[in-house]
Amino acid sequence: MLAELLLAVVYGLLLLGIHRKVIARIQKRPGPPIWQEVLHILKFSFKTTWVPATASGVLFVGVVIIAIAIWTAALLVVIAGGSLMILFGIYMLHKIVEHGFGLSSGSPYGKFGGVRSVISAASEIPLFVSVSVIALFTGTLMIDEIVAFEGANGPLLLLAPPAAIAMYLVILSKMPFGPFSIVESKELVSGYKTEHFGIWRAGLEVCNGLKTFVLLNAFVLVFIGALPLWLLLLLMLAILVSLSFVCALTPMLSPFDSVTVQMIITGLMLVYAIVVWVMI
Amino acid sequence: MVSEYALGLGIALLCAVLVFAALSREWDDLHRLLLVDLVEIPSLAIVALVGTDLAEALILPGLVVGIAEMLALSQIYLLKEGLQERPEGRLRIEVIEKADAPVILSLVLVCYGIVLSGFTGGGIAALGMIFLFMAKGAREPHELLETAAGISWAVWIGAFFVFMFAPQYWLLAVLAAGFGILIKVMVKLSLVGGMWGKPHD
Amino acid sequence: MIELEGAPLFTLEFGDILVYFTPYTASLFLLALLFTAIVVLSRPERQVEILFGTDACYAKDTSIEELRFRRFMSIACGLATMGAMVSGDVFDYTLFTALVGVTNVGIVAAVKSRHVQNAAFQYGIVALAGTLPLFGGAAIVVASTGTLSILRLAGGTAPGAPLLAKALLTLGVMGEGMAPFYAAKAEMFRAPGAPYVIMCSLSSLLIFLRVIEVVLVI
Amino acid sequence: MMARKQKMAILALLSGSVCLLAGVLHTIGTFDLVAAGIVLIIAFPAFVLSLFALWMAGEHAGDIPFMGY
Repeated sequence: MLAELLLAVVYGLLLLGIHRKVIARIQKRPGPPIWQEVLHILKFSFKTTWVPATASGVLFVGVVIIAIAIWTAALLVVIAGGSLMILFGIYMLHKIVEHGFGLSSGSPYGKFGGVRSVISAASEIPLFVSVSVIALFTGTLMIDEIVAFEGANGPLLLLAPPAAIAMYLVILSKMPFGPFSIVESKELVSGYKTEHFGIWRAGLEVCNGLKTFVLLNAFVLVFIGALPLWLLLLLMLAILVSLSFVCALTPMLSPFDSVTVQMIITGLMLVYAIVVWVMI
Repeated sequence: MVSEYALGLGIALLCAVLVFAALSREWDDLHRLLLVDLVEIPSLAIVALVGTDLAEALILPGLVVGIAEMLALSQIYLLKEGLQERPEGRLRIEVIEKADAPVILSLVLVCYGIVLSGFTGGGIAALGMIFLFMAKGAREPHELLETAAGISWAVWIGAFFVFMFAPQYWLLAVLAAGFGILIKVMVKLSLVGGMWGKPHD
Repeated sequence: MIELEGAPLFTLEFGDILVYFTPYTASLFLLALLFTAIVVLSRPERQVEILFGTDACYAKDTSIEELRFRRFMSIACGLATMGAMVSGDVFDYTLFTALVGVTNVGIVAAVKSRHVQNAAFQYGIVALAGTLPLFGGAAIVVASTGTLSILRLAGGTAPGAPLLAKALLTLGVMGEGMAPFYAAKAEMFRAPGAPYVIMCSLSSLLIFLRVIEVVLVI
Repeated sequence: MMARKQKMAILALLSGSVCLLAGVLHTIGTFDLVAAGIVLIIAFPAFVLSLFALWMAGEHAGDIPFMGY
């Protein structure tokens, strides 16, 4: 269990580094080394750290702890084959974490980042659609039972491709440098992360590594099925590279467009869920 | 043949649709506030359609929450529109203020209310108190009344716990609950008479 | 129910009214508890405003009186959310949800900013209109199945709740602050006092997560 | 008054050993996954942050004071 946790943090960070590298190569830049995100953590953890004078202290620190804790919990749910509902809940709670990061410092940049995170609330609904379509197909939401179902009936990727697309888009909307990453766009300095520096930022990066790992791992488990570890890691890498291509080739949308596009996707997904529900 | 429940539900939902249509066309904030109050009525009707004792038990909390939201929204409306003026004038009839009759009349009402007990009793006793306060032009001690309301509410809740955990003492619980709700309703209603004028002067 | 989210860990019955925890609702409950604790312990941040077109900026202070009222409202909101997480019957759940709506308005009502008060008012209108589908949904559940207990509805001993009731319940909860109706709420987050404002979004998120569970199992 | 460095060292050691203990107990089968998970969810963030804080904590008081905006 500890080994999985450490693997998740390091591999997740490595994936984020590869994400940056691939984007850079597509855009004909040399790009940072792939272990850049791991180096980032080390760098931030060696910086002098304090809590800003204007910040709401308990929240400022507490939200970092909560961020790591909820994604640790998410990883354990995936390992234990627990309920997809809990995973969905944790994903939605990440919004609160972003909100807490942004608002707790009192900085206007952080605040804008947090508020942008809150207004793009529609981005979670595709995940809910994906979860409910999976429930309709397999009759369960426990990940281990879904995996068993796939062992008998073939991967869900082929049975319910739009559900897979929905979850892919959900992961995409959480990737940095993507079309939907308005919460950390550069006109807001670093968005909701602006005021969390030093070890607080290092903690946030640990959470980001975990988050990337958990989301990609859950995607592979739920839509493809149980695989040996090396193949799982390889597939996660493949999905990540495809995400990097999307991120490299699309511009960042303006907040208004981002929300609109997410709403349209949500609408389409809801229609799909209703169609599946009527057919089954 | 459509069942009576389905028919009633259909009509209530139709009313709800009408109200929502009105709400979506209305842009004036005060009017929307009034329309929202109208939304409450079909919702209570849907609950009432259940038509059992349970429905009665469900309406009350629904109504209370609705009224609480309504009061909160009205307060915000006053704040955001900057409407701070309150009516200053009170009922002043000198003949009544000097006479003993109001005291006697309200005493009778309060006594009768106590005999009735429960909700109705609370209402009648409150009527007596409102009459007294209005006639005498007196300002009732808000804090004291609030405390009394709070304690009687706690008695009411305590009575429910007796029902749950020690049902053999049901008579005691009935008495306590009746007494609690009597005081509670009486105090709350009598505050209505005193809500005018400047707050806490 | 057992396939959806794991078996109930704990049940406490008061006749029709019951309280139960599953792994799912227990985690939601703990989160509500955690954030309520943060609200109790945390002081509000001092929001920094920039004067447009200049380099000047200043930090706003929150007065003690405003702080007390808003903290009280946030704690009430946290308690209402916790109630909604643990309550095992549909009507109590809707009641707590409506209470979350009131307290959400209360959390920002004391802020002396016209934008915030306006947003709070508009949100309040939506939330109040949302009580119709909420209570209506619960009433239809009890009228068509004869029980409000989620466990009994989920256990299959009672007939399943009609689709209309489920749709109304979901609509009502969405009215209390979820995606399409969220627009009314977004401006409320201009208000300073992060720990309190966070309670607004956390509570509506948690009640939404709970209603999904309720709608899927009943 | 303990120095910040010492406090952080104790905290990191404590939370780290709790994590390790939970992991080991789960592996040998004494703890089931839920119990070990709950312990880990509490102890792991504490370990990460206290470890980071330990690295840079000054050995004597006197951080650069924040001057305000």
